[in-house]
Amino acid sequence: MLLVLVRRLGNVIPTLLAVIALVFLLFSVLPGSFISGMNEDGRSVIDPAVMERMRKEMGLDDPLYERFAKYVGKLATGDLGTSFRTREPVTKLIAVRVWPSLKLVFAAMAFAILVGVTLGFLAALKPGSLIDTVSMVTAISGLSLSQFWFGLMLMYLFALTLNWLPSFGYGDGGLRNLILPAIALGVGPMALLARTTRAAVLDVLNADFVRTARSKGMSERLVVKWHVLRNALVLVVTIVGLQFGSLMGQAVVVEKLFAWPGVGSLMVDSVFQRDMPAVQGCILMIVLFFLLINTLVDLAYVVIDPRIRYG
Amino acid sequence: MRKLLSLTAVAMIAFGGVAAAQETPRKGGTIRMTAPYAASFGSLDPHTTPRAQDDIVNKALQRTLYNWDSKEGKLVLELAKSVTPSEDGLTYTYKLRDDAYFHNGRKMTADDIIWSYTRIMDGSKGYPAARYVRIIKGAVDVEKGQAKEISGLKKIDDFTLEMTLTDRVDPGYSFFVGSTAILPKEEVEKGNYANNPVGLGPFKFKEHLPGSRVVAERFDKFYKPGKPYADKLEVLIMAEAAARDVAFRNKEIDTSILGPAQYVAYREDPQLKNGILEVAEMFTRAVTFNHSYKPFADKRVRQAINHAIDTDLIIKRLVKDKAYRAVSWLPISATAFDKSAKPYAFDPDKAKKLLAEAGYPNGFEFELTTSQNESWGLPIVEAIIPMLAKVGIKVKPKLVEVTVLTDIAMKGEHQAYIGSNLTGPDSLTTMRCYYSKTPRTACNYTGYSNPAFDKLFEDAASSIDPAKRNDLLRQANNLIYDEAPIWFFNYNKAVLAYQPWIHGLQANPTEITHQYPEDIWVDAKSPAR
Amino acid sequence: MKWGTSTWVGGSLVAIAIGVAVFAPWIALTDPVMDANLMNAELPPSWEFPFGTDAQGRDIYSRICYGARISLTVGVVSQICNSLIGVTLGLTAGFWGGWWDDVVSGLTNLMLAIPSLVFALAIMAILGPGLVSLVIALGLTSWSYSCRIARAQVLSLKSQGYVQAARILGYGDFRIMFTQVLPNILGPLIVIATLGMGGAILAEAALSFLGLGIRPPFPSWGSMLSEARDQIRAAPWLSVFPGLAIFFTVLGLNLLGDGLRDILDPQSQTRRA
Amino acid sequence: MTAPLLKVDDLHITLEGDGASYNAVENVSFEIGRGDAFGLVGESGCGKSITALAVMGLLRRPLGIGKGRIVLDGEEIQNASAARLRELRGSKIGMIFQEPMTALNPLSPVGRQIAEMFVLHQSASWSEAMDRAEDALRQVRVPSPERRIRDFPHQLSGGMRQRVMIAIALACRPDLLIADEPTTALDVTVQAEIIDLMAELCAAKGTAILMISHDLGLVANMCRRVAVMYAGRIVESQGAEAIFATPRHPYTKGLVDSLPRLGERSKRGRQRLREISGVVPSIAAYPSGCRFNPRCPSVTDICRSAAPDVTALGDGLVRCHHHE
Repeated sequence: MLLVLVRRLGNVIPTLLAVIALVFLLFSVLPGSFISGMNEDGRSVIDPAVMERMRKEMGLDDPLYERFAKYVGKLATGDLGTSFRTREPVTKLIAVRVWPSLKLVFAAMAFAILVGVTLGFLAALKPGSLIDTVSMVTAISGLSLSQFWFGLMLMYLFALTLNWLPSFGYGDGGLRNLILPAIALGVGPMALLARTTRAAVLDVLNADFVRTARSKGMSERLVVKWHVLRNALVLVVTIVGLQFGSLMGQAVVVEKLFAWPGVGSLMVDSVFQRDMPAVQGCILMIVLFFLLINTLVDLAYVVIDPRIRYG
Repeated sequence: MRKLLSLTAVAMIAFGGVAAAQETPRKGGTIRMTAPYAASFGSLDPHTTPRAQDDIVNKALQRTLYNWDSKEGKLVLELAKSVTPSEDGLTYTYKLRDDAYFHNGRKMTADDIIWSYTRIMDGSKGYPAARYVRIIKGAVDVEKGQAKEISGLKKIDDFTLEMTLTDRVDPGYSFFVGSTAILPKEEVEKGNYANNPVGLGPFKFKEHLPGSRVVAERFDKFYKPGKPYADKLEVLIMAEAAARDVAFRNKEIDTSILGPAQYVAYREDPQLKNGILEVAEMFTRAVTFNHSYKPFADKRVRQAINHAIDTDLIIKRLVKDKAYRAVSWLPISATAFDKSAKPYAFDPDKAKKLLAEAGYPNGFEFELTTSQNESWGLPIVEAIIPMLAKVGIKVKPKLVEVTVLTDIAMKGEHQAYIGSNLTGPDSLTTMRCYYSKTPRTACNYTGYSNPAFDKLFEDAASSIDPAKRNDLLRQANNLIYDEAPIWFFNYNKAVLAYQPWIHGLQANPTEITHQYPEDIWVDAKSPAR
Repeated sequence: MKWGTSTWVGGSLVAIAIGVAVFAPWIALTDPVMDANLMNAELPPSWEFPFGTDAQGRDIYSRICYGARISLTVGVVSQICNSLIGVTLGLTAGFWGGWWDDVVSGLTNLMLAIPSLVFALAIMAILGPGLVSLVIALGLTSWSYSCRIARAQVLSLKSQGYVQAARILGYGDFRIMFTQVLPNILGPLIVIATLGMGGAILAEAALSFLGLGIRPPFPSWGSMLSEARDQIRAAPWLSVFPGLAIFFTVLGLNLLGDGLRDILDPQSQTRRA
Repeated sequence: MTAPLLKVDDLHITLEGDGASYNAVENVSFEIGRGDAFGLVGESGCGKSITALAVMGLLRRPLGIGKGRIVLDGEEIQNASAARLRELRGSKIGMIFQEPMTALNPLSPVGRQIAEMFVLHQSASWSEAMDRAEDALRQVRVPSPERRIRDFPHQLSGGMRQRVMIAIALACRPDLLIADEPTTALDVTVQAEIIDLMAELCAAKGTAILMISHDLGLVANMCRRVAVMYAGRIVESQGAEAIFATPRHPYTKGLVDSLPRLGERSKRGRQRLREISGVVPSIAAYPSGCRFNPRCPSVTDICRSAAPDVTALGDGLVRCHHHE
């Protein structure tokens, strides 16, 4: 277990460093001034003299390598820099967004796993049946939908027409506000999981050991329960991990649409306001989440699959 | 005394209510406003932010020395009871309110104003509001670090303040801006002000969920008796128009800002059409010609373009009537606006004639820099292209980010660009954009220079008599319209939709989302908890 | 679903989209940019304007025809970029190994760790909206799959001694890569690219929604859909038709990708991602 | 002679595909007595494995029983209900598969996989079943079974895994053990051990064996009777001794000739082992007439036009126009 963790960390840290360097480089070549004359609403104008002073104050005129060294040095102490926009530490800006983001991501993933894996299973147990066709058509349609479009449709249907759920916002942070954005975000992974699960279960159902299980005189239900489930799970977990990890980043569209106060919406907002430290911070947060989830998935493998421990 | 005051207030409310007897403001309830311009608030420390979005909250939590009275269309004193300008128009003596309390219970005094303005001038912080305070004598010295105190601000007593200016301007135009709010020193110095703002406003801060909302509660010691009416105020962030539409129809928010498409839909809806507030904002949308690009140096070419574009059609069809046709540089709400002004007629033949006279019988080609803004960006350009093509002018659109548009304009790298220009509330500042001594980096993006205009402008700037100044500005404004340094497109019509249970909204031409929440009340039909 | 069905249905949908794109000038009724006539703004579908008109009075049907060119260009070009980058890196990494392999696998991890939408968003923010920036943003951000496949194939051929044999025959490295290795991974690559195209078209729509997609003069489906989102109720045809165009094209690409996978890459049942 | 344990009579197995239906196995009949050992031999693809699966009731679409009877211990099972078949599997018939690597669930400890048998068929509790699994492991001579029951398949060698398979198959003392190429994937040295173990245990428990293999030598060693299958049909059936001594069918002759025989090596000198040329035809492309005719050294015209009938020959039978 520990070995896997150590090996994994040996992988994570260089990746993280590379991301930091890449993001820093990308945003250092950003054209146009970082705080421009016009705001997102195209209104108030900032004094050029103020801009000049702020550039100096923030050390933006220093050479690139110096700035990078400074940035990494600060990062090491957990300091993501100061937001151009609010003059607050970026860590603080992001910290308040993490919890809503996690909530949304977990809810979306729960939806995706619940619906996707179930659909995939049902489809695989009766390949070629009506339920198989319906599940797979659902899945492939889910993969072909534009996310914001789907979200908007959910809003119209469940908020406006049926009046079951609030259409937007964080509310009191309860489940009611969470449902629609979670479904909108989860539909993509749901579709992928349905397809992966189906393929995985079919794979397992054709495996020799399932034939062995049948030759033991086991009912199909027990065959699935004792032998198929866990083996299919191993195959599904990889996809769950990859999807899960990238979900915080995928959430930008849904968060913007539903006015959900997550990391993604902070990032889009910061992009438009040229708030470089905040954007960098958000990307790092998203990457960190990805790496964390994938480390967890690796550990999960150790639990699920005995071959990993020794192999 | 206090009792007497409130009695008067009650009497006034009663009088005001004569016209609509049922409209006795209800106490209590929750106001749910929307912040439509971005997916978050920048900061709740008003000094650090120049954004319209943030001022929506500031209007509830904070107060400035002046306010804009939308009914009268002029600046009024807010934190002072009276003001006396000196003979030379440079020194103003304010009698401050003695009943204004910060949310921490302390009474505001002249010291708070001095401290707040001095903080804004902290050169090391580069507060965006510094440009407004710079009109006070000695403020720039503080900014440069050469002085600790602004010499032009003098405390006579706790409730008397003397302000000396560098130039003869109306300080109201500076000190009604939200980012010049008066803050309590002791709260700011605690170091966590942006997360726990304490102000003078009618509502006191309760909660900020970044990216989602700000919640504020009624402040009982607010200085306007009987106000605010509502117990609670929520400002909900909703940057996505389509989602806002759903939320508004679903009665989850009380106000919403409408884009052109929704404006049409709401106007046609039998229920929603009763809840629409419209105002001509102080923004003039225009294509700004760069007069150093040769064809545009000729007035006839510029006029020809104004004749060649069917502006009314664009406004009607494309902007969906969500704009007022521009008939001058100054907006409708400006006092120097000439109400008899006539727009350029749509007349392609005349345009062709003017072009021929100017030496371009076969037209010419120019590059039009534009952003993607739906009201003053690419869609408008796309509509112009075929119209100008008919008189032989070929337009090549060049798309840039909104944020770099001004950079380009300042550097004069454009041949022409389309944008939205702030043209108020101070008409003198607005007209300065065509003064030949104004550099391109300030706002003379056309590079315009005309001695006749300069004369009018200088006279207006130096006249003390408001009526005379107004008259001169009107002449200057009309001259500019005839000179056509730009294509006059429209003044924005800001449209705010509101639910039937919301009352007391103002049609604020400086920014329609900036409401005075102490005047707003919700009746019992509101579904808000 | 049988592979045959999905290949046929998907292939037909994609063929229609390609046909529309290629023959746009002939099947479109009007010019998608210049034929703006504000007198005709926002008309519902009719005989004259089969899909209605937009805010500028342009025929939506014609814009969708031309939009097919842009959306498919985005899909095809970005996937060609991704394949080229991925294959080149994967082949060379597997082939030469050593530090270069470490660098490439580091890069692959990097690309996997940054969700491609986030990466594309950052690139679009820097380059500004437009077709070229979009193709760059989408073409640089999802090559990790093709890279992995190429690398794995090289390693497996290496272990089987092919590479050694080819070297003994005096073949150069690149000759071996392109004549021995590439043909073996063409199948999976085509599958990945096909599915990736659908992803790219959807990403274009998402970026348009965020305000960082393609902007006219020429219409892309994503920007048409995104711009019409305020008017779903008032003028549904503005969004319905671009929405359907995206849906069916992406659906077609996904189905085709699935079908091709069964034909070209049969052993990868569980690699469905 | 008492009634046989298993009687397969005129079995046809059909394969549905691409709108057509083929007979993958045709006209197969054989009998196995109690405690008897019967061998089924042929190259891969000749239909021997699916015959075994048919007996187990494990044929899955697109394969299915076309016609014929399978009688186990007096009970016709070709049309038995799924539930009845499940009862029979494991308790009356056990089966060992070729690939011990994949025939065991990689994620489940081997002890548990044995114990399942007791839980399924003898309603044992799990703890009881685990104890008995340990015993079963001991019986198949797995060293230190108390530790091994917790091991996962990947921790065992191929031979050990096959022992586990035998333990599973014989756990409930079935009347019949079907061994489908039980040693093919194993090292030669291990093969003999496994075969001996199987023979020994079956003898001890009175279990009959249906041995399926491509290796005529192996089968002949272990079984009393042997049937040779080719392209879905039984082409010859005889006693084990006789089939070596007097193979009647050219295919059987080919098989016999391809075996290395220690005693005859010197006689044949350095002559290479003979192989049968050509490959087994695919189900969809069975030739007309005798299905062996394209590969047969003594083919004549009749072989191409008419399918040969079964000819009874003393103790056995043969399906050839030119049997000797």
